[in-house]
Amino acid sequence: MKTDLSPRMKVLVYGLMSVLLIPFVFPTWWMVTSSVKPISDIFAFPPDIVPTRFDFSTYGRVFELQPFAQQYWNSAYIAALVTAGTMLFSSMAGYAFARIRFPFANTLFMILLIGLLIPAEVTIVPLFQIFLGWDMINTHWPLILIPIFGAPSVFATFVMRQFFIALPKELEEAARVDGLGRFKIFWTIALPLARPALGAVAIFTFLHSWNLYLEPIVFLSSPANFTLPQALTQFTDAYGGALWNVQLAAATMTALPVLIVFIIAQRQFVEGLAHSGLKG
Amino acid sequence: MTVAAKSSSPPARKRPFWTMERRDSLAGYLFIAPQMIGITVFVLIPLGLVFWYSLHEWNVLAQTFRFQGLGNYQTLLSDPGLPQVLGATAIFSVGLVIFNMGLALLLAVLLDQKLKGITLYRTLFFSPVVVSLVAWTIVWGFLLQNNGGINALLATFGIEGPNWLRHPTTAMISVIVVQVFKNVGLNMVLFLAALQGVPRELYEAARVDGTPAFKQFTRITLPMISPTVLLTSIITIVGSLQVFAQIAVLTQGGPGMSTTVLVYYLYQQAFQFHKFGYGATLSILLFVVVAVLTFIQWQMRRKLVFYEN
Amino acid sequence: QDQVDLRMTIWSANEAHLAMFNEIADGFAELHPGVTVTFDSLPFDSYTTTLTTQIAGGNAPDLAWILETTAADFVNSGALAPLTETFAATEGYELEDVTEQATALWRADGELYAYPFSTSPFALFVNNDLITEAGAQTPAELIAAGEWNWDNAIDIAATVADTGANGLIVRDFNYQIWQNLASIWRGWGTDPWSEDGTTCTFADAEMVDAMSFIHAAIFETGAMPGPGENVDFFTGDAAMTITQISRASLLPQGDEAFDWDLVPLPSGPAGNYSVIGQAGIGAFGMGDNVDMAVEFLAYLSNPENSAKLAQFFPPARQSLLNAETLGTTNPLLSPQQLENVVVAGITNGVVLPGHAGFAEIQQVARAELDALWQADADVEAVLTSVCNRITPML
Amino acid sequence: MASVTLSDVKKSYGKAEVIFGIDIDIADGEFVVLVGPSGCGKSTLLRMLAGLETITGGTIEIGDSVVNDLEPKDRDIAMVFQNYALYPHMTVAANMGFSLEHRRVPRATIAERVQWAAGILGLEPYLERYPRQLSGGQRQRVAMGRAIVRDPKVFLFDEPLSNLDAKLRVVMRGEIKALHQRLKTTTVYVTHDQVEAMTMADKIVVLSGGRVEQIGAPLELYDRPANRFVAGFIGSPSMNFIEGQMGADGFEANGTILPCPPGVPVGTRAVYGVRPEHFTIAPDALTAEILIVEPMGSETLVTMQLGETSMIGLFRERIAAAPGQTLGVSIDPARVHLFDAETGGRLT
Amino acid sequence: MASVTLSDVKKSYGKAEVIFGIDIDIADGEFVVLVGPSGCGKSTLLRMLAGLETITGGTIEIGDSVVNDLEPKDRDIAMVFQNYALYPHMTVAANMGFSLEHRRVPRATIAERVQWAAGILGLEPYLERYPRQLSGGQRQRVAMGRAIVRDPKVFLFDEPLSNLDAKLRVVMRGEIKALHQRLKTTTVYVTHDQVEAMTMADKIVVLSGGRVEQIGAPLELYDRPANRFVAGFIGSPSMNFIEGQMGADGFEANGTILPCPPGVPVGTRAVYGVRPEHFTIAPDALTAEILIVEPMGSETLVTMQLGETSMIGLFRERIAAAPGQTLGVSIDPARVHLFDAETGGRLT
Ligand SMILES: Nc1ncnc2c1ncn2[C@@H]1O[C@H](COP(=O)(O)OP(=O)(O)OP(=O)(O)O)[C@@H](O)[C@H]1O
Ligand SMILES: Nc1ncnc2c1ncn2[C@@H]1O[C@H](COP(=O)(O)OP(=O)(O)OP(=O)(O)O)[C@@H](O)[C@H]1O
Ligand SMILES: [Mg+2]
Ligand SMILES: [Mg+2]
Repeated sequence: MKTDLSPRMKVLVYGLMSVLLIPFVFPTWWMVTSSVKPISDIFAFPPDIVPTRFDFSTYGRVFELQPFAQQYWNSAYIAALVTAGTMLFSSMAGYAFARIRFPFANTLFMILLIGLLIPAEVTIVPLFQIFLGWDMINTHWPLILIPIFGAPSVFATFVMRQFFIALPKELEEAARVDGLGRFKIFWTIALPLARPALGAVAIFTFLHSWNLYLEPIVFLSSPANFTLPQALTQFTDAYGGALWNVQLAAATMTALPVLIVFIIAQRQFVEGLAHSGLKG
Repeated sequence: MTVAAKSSSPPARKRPFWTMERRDSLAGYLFIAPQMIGITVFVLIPLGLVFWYSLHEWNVLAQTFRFQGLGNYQTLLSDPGLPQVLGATAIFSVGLVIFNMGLALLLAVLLDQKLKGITLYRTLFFSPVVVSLVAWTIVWGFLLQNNGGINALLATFGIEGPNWLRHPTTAMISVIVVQVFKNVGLNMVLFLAALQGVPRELYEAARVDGTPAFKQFTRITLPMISPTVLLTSIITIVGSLQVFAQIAVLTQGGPGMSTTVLVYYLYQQAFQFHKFGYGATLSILLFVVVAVLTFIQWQMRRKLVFYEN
Repeated sequence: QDQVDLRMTIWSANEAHLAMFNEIADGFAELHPGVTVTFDSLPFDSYTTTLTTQIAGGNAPDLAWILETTAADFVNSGALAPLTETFAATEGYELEDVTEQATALWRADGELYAYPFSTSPFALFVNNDLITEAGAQTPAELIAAGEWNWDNAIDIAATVADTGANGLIVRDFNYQIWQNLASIWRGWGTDPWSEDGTTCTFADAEMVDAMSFIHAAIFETGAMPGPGENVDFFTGDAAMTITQISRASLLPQGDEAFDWDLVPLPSGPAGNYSVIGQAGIGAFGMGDNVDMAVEFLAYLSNPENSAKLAQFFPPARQSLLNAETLGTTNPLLSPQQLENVVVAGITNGVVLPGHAGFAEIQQVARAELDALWQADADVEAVLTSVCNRITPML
Repeated sequence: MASVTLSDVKKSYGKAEVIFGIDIDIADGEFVVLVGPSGCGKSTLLRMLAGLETITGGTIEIGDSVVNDLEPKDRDIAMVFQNYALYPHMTVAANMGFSLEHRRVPRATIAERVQWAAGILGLEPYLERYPRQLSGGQRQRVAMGRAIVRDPKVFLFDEPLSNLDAKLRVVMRGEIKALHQRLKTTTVYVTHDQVEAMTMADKIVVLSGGRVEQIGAPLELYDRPANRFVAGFIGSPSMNFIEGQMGADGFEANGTILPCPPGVPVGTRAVYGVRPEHFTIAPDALTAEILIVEPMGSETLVTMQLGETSMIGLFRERIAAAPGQTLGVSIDPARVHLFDAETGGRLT
Repeated sequence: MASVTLSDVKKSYGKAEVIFGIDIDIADGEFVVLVGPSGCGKSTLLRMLAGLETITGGTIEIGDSVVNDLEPKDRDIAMVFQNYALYPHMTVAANMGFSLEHRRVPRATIAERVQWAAGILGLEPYLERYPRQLSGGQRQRVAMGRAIVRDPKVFLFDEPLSNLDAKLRVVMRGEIKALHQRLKTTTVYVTHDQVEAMTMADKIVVLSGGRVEQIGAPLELYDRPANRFVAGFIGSPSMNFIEGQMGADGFEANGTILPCPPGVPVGTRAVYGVRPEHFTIAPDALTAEILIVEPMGSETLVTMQLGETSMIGLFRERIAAAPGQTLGVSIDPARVHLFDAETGGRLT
């Protein structure tokens, strides 16, 4: 279907896409513009599409009310660690399931897939007990370890497995003849070639970790340890009411970098998924 | 040089224990070890514990933790709220999957065109995925009010919109739609990738054969990307059974019980009503539902999905 | 003395609150070297979830803020440490200064299990500009005339609503938190269940009358905004709102300011009444440092610190309930308003309805009551079915 | 069936010109093969014929109508793609019937046509199979079946045999040829294999860099290539070329004198061309040093040094000589080609 | 360099037996080609030699040691894969040096060896390129370079030329041959192209269905195929076969009498084999009806009907006759092959 469209079709497609875009873009637009509106304008009805009065002080207040820079760093480094860890362990497991023949491989893979089926709410209490036993409450460890081994990592393993299945077998055999052992083959041949799939996995994992909500709230208690989605809930006035404009400014700052990363990486992302032959 | 095989077999040699196969198997286990250990500790053991809790009467506040065998499961069977909850869950999941997949597919097809600025469109359609859930839901709650933006828009066309979040049907639709708009970008990207994997000669052959565009879509595109459709539908169904925050903010399960889906009900029982044992039982039910649905889909794949190898 | 770290969960993340609490904690630490108190801010929306997870996970905090809706659950569960003895033994505590009325919700069998640090009466904020514009009498005028009752109040709201603005908002009710409607139905002298909590009275005649009154105000006269309509009094869009006085800080200033007033709840068929909302602090009984936690709570709620708390949270102590004390921390309110509304409200106020297992009852009733919020609802039938559903839980 | 006429057909992608004005006349029923090195524009030309690429200049006529702006489906052509482009999710029968489904052909007729095509191509046993269950040659046949069921005016083939192995290629070549003889449909066939071109074509069009080098019957191209490019392209192994100049006794190149036909003035700088199969063994003629001997059963391929040039000779006999020995060879002047040293054009 | 000995080598995948006990002796420095139809086990055999597949029976010796349980890296072999298996993320130099890096060879030595191999293969200008920036032939050369840098005892090639086009295949064939002449490393080469087998091999092993059909020098196989299978497999176009029986005047088949060598008793049922290139035109001999004529320049391929059998003849002359006309052909009895009708074994 990737053929040049006739001019009439082009207009049609652009038109359709632009209309469809409204429900996708309006809330974000509202978020961004409201973050620079005085609070009384935010709920004005009908809403101003373009703000009439600007109040940029909200962005300053974000940093005054919370250790926001610290929280930003927390989110960033946790997401980075989770992404790196997932990429490593999932590609290892994905590689083995795709490429190495060992007894019970299929059974083990099925067991692994259970991880994909469990909502976070279901296991949060036992996990809390486990981490309490390890004395890791109010540390970042749960937020790093659970995603690396939980549902998103299983999805990543699945993607990596699909990718490695499609990778030409001869490359590895050439490497074996060239004198490499399994791990070296994985590390120097398979992994560098898995870049596109790794890219897709990285974006998925990063997004998941970046947006994690339930776990931080349950596991973290001091503001200096908070992550961004959790920090967003903390912008309140003296009576617990939400400081909407400040909260939205923080939300904007939370979303923008990820959006920018997506803009830059989206081709890699789409192609990575295309290459990984993501099939059931 | 003769063709016939030599009759004398070579002298029997003792094979070393670490044969090539065994060494390779060991490597395989070492490779999956981190993930398998992780899954055991962070998924399987917790799941086992949840099952263990479900055999108890556990009131968190009252500190009661009493073994009662299958008592919670009996409660489950006679729970008057449960049929409604399961019904709502089914409607929600089915509606969400259909709408999500349909929209994702439509967007993917549109975004697969060779057009200027298509990257910008892709990014914009994807953007809700990265927007904070809180902000997203607030805006939609605001738009969906009786006197909100959507009805104001409808009014300009002379349509009197329903009170979206206050009627069982429209509340369900609203919750689904808000959820779909937030996350459809992910499926869209998956479909886009799948579409790009369809060999373009197939379309050229179809054009030469005179296949109309719509038929090209239904008869070539859809079957060719059916494995991805299956996979995304599994992921989406599993995901739909886990949707919680949107419902909590938009409808709190109402009106009536119309949007109280299983995971929300579970949350209420465990965390609001402090009935942890029963909550654990509902967790097990949820897990079983997810597993069974996934299993059914997986079984249907042979019929509905086309595989190249 | 050994090093002791006390942890207290709160749902405020406000800097000023934290500063005040830390100041009190520092004061306590001076008296008890080696004791530190940290305050964990949990988001309000998921406060109970998180607190419950921590308790279930075996990591209960030493102290916690407790919502009035869960008060009965916590107090009756045995999870909290008894306070009366320690409080009584604390020098200068003056336990009798804490009113009986205010602690009713936090007692079980006469024993106090949590201290109500915030006791806030429900009252009516009024937008006189909108009302005079609509040509109605203001509540102040009606009070002066001795005619401040619900019929007149709702007429004002209906008159204003006819002009295109909104009438009366029960803040935070949102057709979900139905217990806030107590601020109306208590005027009919009714409650969802009997005093001992065993009989459902939702379907009693007074309740039906009260609910019919509310239903008519919503669907017939439009005096109250309907379900699914979010309107904010404090942006100047409505004539009146029922809320707690602490919301005075939301009143707009400068350009947006309007002529506002704060008046007590109107009288109903059953006469005058007051309603208060509360939040308490409890010490968990299962920790290692229970005694120290209870001691801290005693310190936190002694007269001196109660006065500090009063700048944000209306106190439950009789001695602090006067216009002077409250006036220093609520500069927006006139002494007369404080006296008539706040002091009188807290003194006479009855807390919102509560019950063991309230969360579940609340949800079930909420679901049933959704049927009431339709224009053609049969009030009595709906209330009867509410009773049918919740009676097994009482 | 119809004739096809290309007049001054041009194509550019953006600024890059790819086809520089091509004229080809194809008669009704003719089998025309387009050959040329990779990237010369064969596929592009074929796809323009099919309507899969727009043309930027000139006109294409099929039958009597100009089809420049017609959609592929309205041109009444059928195309066989290099990798067959079979619909992997449809059975063989469905693949073949697919194009008819959209032309409101009754079901019964479709079945009949499919049966007919399957009969011709020996595909009856496979009608219910999926493409993945077929061997390469069978898939190729299905692709042809898909093309013939519709009975189009023109067949277009884009390197249909290049994915097959050598033996199968020979077989399928025969089948396509036979099919054409049977249906007599005008056919345009792209390949870069010159054996295919030679054996199948009524007429060969040699393309290079987006231009036509020569059009003619296969033997015409073999015997009288219009220029050095065609000479080197047609024939396998390729023609040997030596640069030099005309002398009085023959062609002077690197210190050897080679026999050559008359008619070219002495002193002309030229390129001398001789095909490997046009050497014969003759002890008293030219002496060549043997470099490599490759026996192939009935023939022997010898790489040899003649003067300072290395040449390949193809002999119809076994040659026992080993590398390093010498061999006497002769060249029939009548079979020698001379090309202009600069333009590459044919001189004789 | 080393000899290679396979004794009774077997392989089964689960229950499916694929190789049924094969014995091959390869002398030091020999160039052995494995040929056979698709699926006959060529690759499997090669991969067992390499250590990429375990063997289920028998022994493989390289040099003097049994290597059955050795890892590929410990066998000191080098392998060139069908699609080259170049590491796409490494430069040409890195690809070639890669195997040395893992053998603790000093950097300087690696660079030197890579330079040496690149020199031999003419790859110097491309050392810093990535495989995707190379043409097919260049990639093929890099794959060979990767194999030779290590100076292994044995080279293994699995259809290294099958992805190249016809012209390039001829060139690369020459290069591999030259390389072998230069390095004299023992080589096992798999192909299904019998031209490659004929021109390159010192010794050809013909496999079919997991068994050895014949082992011998190329011309030996061409001249005296051990059985019908080998006869049909070696030579292109394939040998023509006719079933019939020995008569008094020659071979009787479908109503024709064909000339045939003596030595087979009259009345024996047999299969008569004659290669297309062993027909000659002789007006007064056998009369064949012409079915298809395919001129290829110096040769002409004619499909003709002899009695009731259709045969292919390859003639060294132009044949002007059209399909339907008749052609007089003769067969030299000395070049005729006779095979047992049942076992397919050679009779003469
Ligand atoms: N979409 C395109 N954009 C730009 N240039 C193109 C495009 N398609 C083809 N070309 C160029 O047009 C020229 C002709 O391409 P074409 O595919 O017709 O070659 P070909 O003769 O079929 O080669 P091959 O034998 O390799 O298939 C090439 O130089 C190619 O790079
Ligand atoms: N992993 C496997 N499991 C089962 N059977 C296999 C496996 N690999 C190969 N075979 C079978 O072994 C036989 C020989 O395969 P092999 O690849 O060696 O053939 P080949 O001679 O190389 O064929 P080709 O010329 O097509 O490459 C085939 O019948 C094949 O189906
Ligand atoms: Mg092409
Ligand atoms: Mg093979």
